[in-house]
Amino acid sequence: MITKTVLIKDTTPGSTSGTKEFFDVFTAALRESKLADEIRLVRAADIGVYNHGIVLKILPDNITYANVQHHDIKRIIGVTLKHGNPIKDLLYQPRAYQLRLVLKNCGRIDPESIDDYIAHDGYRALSAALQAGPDTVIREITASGLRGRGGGGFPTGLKWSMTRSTPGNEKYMICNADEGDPGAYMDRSVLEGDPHAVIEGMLIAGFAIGASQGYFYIRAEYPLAIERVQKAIDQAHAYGLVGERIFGSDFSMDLEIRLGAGAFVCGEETALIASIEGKRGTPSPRPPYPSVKGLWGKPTCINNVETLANVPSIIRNGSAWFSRIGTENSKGTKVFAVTGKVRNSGLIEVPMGTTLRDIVFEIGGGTASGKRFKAVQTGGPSGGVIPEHLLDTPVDYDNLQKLGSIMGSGGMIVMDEDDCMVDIAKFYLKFCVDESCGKCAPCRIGGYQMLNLLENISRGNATLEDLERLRLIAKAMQKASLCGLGQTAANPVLSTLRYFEDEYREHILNRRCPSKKCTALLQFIIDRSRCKKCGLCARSCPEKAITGDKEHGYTIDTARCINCGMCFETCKFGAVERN
Amino acid sequence: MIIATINGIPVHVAEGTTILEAARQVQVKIPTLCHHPDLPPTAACGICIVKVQGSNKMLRACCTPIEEGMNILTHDPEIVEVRRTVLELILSNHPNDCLKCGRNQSCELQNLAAAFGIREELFPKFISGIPKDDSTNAFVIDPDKCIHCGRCIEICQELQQVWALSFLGRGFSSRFAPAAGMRLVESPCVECGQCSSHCPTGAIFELDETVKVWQKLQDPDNYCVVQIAPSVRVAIGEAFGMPPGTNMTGKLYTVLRRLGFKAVFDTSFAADVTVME
Amino acid sequence: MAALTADDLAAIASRIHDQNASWIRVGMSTCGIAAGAERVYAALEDELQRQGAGVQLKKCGCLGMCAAEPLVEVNIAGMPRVIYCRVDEACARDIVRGHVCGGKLLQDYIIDMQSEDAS
Amino acid sequence: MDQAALETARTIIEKWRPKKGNLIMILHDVQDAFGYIPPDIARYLARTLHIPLARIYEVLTFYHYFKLQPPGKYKISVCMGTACYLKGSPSLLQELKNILNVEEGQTTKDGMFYLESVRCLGCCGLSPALAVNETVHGTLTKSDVIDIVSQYAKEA
Repeated sequence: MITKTVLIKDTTPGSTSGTKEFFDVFTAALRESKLADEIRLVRAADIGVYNHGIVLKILPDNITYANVQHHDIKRIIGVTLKHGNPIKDLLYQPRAYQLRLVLKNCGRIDPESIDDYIAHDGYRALSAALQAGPDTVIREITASGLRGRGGGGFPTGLKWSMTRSTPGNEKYMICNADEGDPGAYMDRSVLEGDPHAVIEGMLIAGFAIGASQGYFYIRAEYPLAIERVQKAIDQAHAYGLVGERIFGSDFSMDLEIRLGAGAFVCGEETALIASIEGKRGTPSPRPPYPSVKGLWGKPTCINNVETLANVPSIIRNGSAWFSRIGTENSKGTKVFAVTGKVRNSGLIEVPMGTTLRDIVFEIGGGTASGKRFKAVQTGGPSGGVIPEHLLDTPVDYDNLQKLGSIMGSGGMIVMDEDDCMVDIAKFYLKFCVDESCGKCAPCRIGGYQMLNLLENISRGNATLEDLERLRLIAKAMQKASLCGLGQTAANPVLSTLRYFEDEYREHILNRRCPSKKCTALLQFIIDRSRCKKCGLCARSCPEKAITGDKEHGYTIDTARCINCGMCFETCKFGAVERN
Repeated sequence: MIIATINGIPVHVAEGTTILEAARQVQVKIPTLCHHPDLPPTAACGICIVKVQGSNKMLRACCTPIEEGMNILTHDPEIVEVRRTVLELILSNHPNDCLKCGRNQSCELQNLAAAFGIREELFPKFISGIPKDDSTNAFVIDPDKCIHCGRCIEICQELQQVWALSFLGRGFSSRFAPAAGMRLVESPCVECGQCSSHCPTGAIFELDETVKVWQKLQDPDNYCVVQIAPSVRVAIGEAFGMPPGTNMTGKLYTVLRRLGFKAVFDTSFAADVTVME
Repeated sequence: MAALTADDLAAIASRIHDQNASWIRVGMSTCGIAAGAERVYAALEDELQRQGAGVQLKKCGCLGMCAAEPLVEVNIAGMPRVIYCRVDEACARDIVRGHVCGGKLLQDYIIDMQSEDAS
Repeated sequence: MDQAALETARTIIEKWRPKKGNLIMILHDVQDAFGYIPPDIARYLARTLHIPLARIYEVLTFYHYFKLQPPGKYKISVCMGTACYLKGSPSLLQELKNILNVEEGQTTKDGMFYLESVRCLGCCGLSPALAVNETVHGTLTKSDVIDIVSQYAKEA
C-alpha cells in the first residue's frame, strides 16, 4: 500500500545524470528499509525550483527539501517518510511567485463549455453588475485601480465613465484582440483558454457605458481563438446571456467578431476603428477621442482582452480585494509571455511589483543555455531592453517607463550573451518599418532612415556621427509622429543605445561585433587542429571560397568569403572559427 | 468663445478653431506643408507641431482644436530642431531636380526648404523610382516627388467623388496611383485637374506642350486657331500679379493674336449658340 | 430556450460540481496543438477505450508552460494529481496503462508548478 | 469569371450585406474561398457593393494578410517573432529560399510552395517554428528544413 510519493529532481545547472543517480541510491535505501512498497519514488521533469541542487518534494505532506546530499537519504527515510516529521535544515519553502487571476481558468476548464465556466463562478459578476447598476460598476472598477493591459496603461474606470458621460443612445464596446507584438501571445491564450471570461467582461463594460453592440477585433492569424470565441458567443446567446434582455433585465447587447488582416498599427484605437469600418487602418488625429466620436462617429470604448478578463473577478470580489494586489499605482496582476533564451518559455502571471529577476530566474529558470544573461526586452517594438544591473526593479507601469521601456502588452524576451544589441534594435525597427502605415512623414521616412543607419553599423560602415543622426531622427519620430506606433518606434534603438552604447561603438570604431552576430564583421578561418578534412564546409560554401582536398585539409579564401557563415553552421567538429 | 494664449499673446476664438487658425489670427506663422486651406487637415507631415504647456508631447497645430486656457508655444529651439529634422527626412525622399521641375519656384516644399535654410543633405537619398504615368493628355504623375500629403486623394475621392486616385500599399512603399494596376487613362479620371492644382510639389503636374505649340505656330503650312475656357479670362490675371477677379479678356485676345494665332475662340461662344437655338 | 436567471447559474454549477470523478485533461491551445496535443488526445482516447477505464477525458486551454507542451494533467482517485509534460503518443498510452490502470506514476515526465490562484 | 466563382462571390456578399463596415470581412471570405483575391472578383465586389474599386484596392494593399496572387499548394510561413528570430529563424528562411529557389512572397514555378515570413505564430515555446498551411513544425534546425519540404513534396 503506497502512502507517500517523493518527486526527485537534480536542479544543478548542466546536470544530466544527477537525478537518475540519486533516484537509484534512494531506491536501494528504501529497499533496505523495507519501505519499497509504501513509498513511491518518481523522477520529475521539472519541479519549479532551479539552482538548488537535488530537490525533493514529498506528497501528500507537501514538504520540499533542497540541496539534498546522498548522505541525507537515511535521515529523510527515518524522520520524514516513516514518521512524517520535517527536517529543518533541508526544508525549502518554494515561493509561489505566480498569482493566477486572469489565467485562473486557463488550462483548468473546458473553453468550449459554458457550463464549465458557470461552474467556476462564471456570469455571476454579470448578474451582480446588472443589479448594481452602471454607476456602481464604474465606481468599483475605478476604485480597483485597474489600468489598460494593452500597453497604454490608461485607467479603465476613467475610460468607461468618459464614454458613459458622452450623450448618445448608440454606443459601441470593442475588445481589442489584435495582439501583434512579436513574441507575445497572452491574449491568444486567454481567448483560447477562457473565452467566456472575456465575453463576461465585455458585457459588464457594455452595460456600464451604455452600449448595445460589442465587437471582438481578433487577429486573423488566430484561427483557434476565433473559433472558440464564436462558439462561446453562440453558447452565451443560447443561454440568453448575449442578446435581448439579459438576465431578464432591460439591458440588451449583441456581440460580433471582426477580423484583423495583418496590420500591427490596427492595435492603435483610431486605426482599429477605421479597420472595423472597412477602411485602411491608418490612425487619425485625436481629439476627437473614441469615447466622444468613435466607431461610425458614435461614442466607443476599446479595451484589451486581458483588461476585460480582469473585470468579472473585480466585480465578484470587490475593488478592495483587487487593489490589495500590486503596487501603489499599478494594481492587480500582469500576464507576461516570457520567451527567447529562457529555460521555461511560456505564459506567467505575477502580481505587479514582482522583480524582473524573480521573473527571469525564479520562474523562468534563467537562460536555457546556461550562458550569461544579457538583457530582457519588454514592451515589444515600442519597448526597450533592460540590462542585468536593473533586474531588481519591481515591474509596474511607472518603473518600466523610467527605465526607457514600457509595460506594453506583456512580451518579455530574454537575451543572453550571444545576442547583439545592434541586431536586436535592427530587428524591432525593421518590424516598425514594415508595420508603419505610411501616412505621416516622421514615421514613414524616419524609420527607414534609422534602419539604414543600423544596417551600416552592423556592416562596419558607420561613423560616430551616425549615432547622433540616430538620436536626431528618434527625437523627431517621438515628437512629430501622429500615433503611438511612430512615437515609440525608436524606443528599442534608444534603450539599446542607453545601456549598450559601448557595443555600438565597438561596431563602429573597431568593426567588431562582440556577440559575433553581425556576420559582416566576422572573419571565418578553419582551425587545422580540429579539422577532420571531411570537406563538408567546402561543399556548403556558396561562393566556392573554401579550397583544398581530403588529404591536405581546407582553407578559406578571405578575399572571396562573403561572411555568410554557412561553413560555421555546417562544420560538425567546431573547426570553423569566427572572430 | 475660447480664450487661450499663443506665445504669450491672448487669443479669443470660436470653439472648434484649430491652433493653426488661431495663430494666424494673431499674426503668428506656424510652418505647414500638408495643410491646404480648402481641405480638411490630413495631419500627414508633422511640420506644424507646437508645444502646449503642461504636456511634453508636441501637437499638430493643423488638426488640434484649441482648448480653453491652453498656453501654446510655437517656436523654441527644440520645436525648430524637430521640424527641421522632419523636413530633412522628407527631402531625403525627394529628388533634387528642382531646376527641371514644373513646380520650380511655385513648390511648397522648395519654399519650406528655403525658409529653413537647408544647405546640405543630412541623410542619404532614398527615391522609390516608380515610373511616371503620362498616359493621359492632361497630367504627368511622378510618384518620386510625392510627399504623401494626401491632398490629391482627398480631392479626388471626397470632394470630386471620382475615385481615380488611391493610396496603395503601406509604409515606406506606399504610393498614390489608380487602383488595380491601371494607368491614369484607364482609371475613372475625368481630368478635372483638381489634384494637380492642389499638389504642393511636382508630383502631379499639367502636361506641358508649350514647345509643340511654338513649333506649330512657326509652321507656315498650319492655320493655327486657339480656344480658351471661360474661367481663364479671369484666372490668368493672378499669374501676372493682377488683383484677383481682374477681367483680362481683351489683353488675353491681344496676346494670343500677337503670339501668332490666326483666330481666337472662346468656349462661351458655343454657349451663346446654344441659347440662340 | 428561455433566458437564464441568476438562480439557474447555481443549478448549472452544482450539476457540474457533482462530477468529482477521475479525469484527464489535455492542453489544447495553439501551442499545445502545434506540439502534438491532438495526437496525444487521440492516443489517450483510444487507450482509455481499450483498457475500459472509466475516466473522463477533457480538453482545456493553456496552462502557460509552452516549452513543456503537450501537457496532460491526470487526476485519479487515491493518487497525487500530476501534470505530465512533453507527452507523445507512446507516453500517452503509458499514462493510461501505468498511471490510470496500474497506479504507477511515470518516470521523467512530471512537471510541478508553483503558483497560487486568486479567488 | 466562371459561373461557380460568381456564385461563391454572390453568396459571400449576401451573407455580409446587412452588416455595417463589411468590406474586410467579405475580403476574408473571398480569400478563404479562392486562396487570394482574384482581380475580377474585386471588380465584381465593387460593382455589386457600390464601393469604388479604388477603396477596395486601398484596403487590399494595406493589409498584408490579403494576397493578390494565387498561392502555392503549400504555404510555408516562417515565424519571425522575436523568440524565433533569436533562435535562428532567419537561417530557416534562408535555407528555404535556397531549396525552393524563391524569395519571400513568391510561389515556386511548379505552383507547389509559397514562401512567406510571418509575425508570430504564437508558439514561442517551440521556437524557431514554421507552419506549412495550418500545421506547425517547431524546435527546428536548419537541417530539418529539407526533410519537411521533401515530406510535402512527396505527399503532393
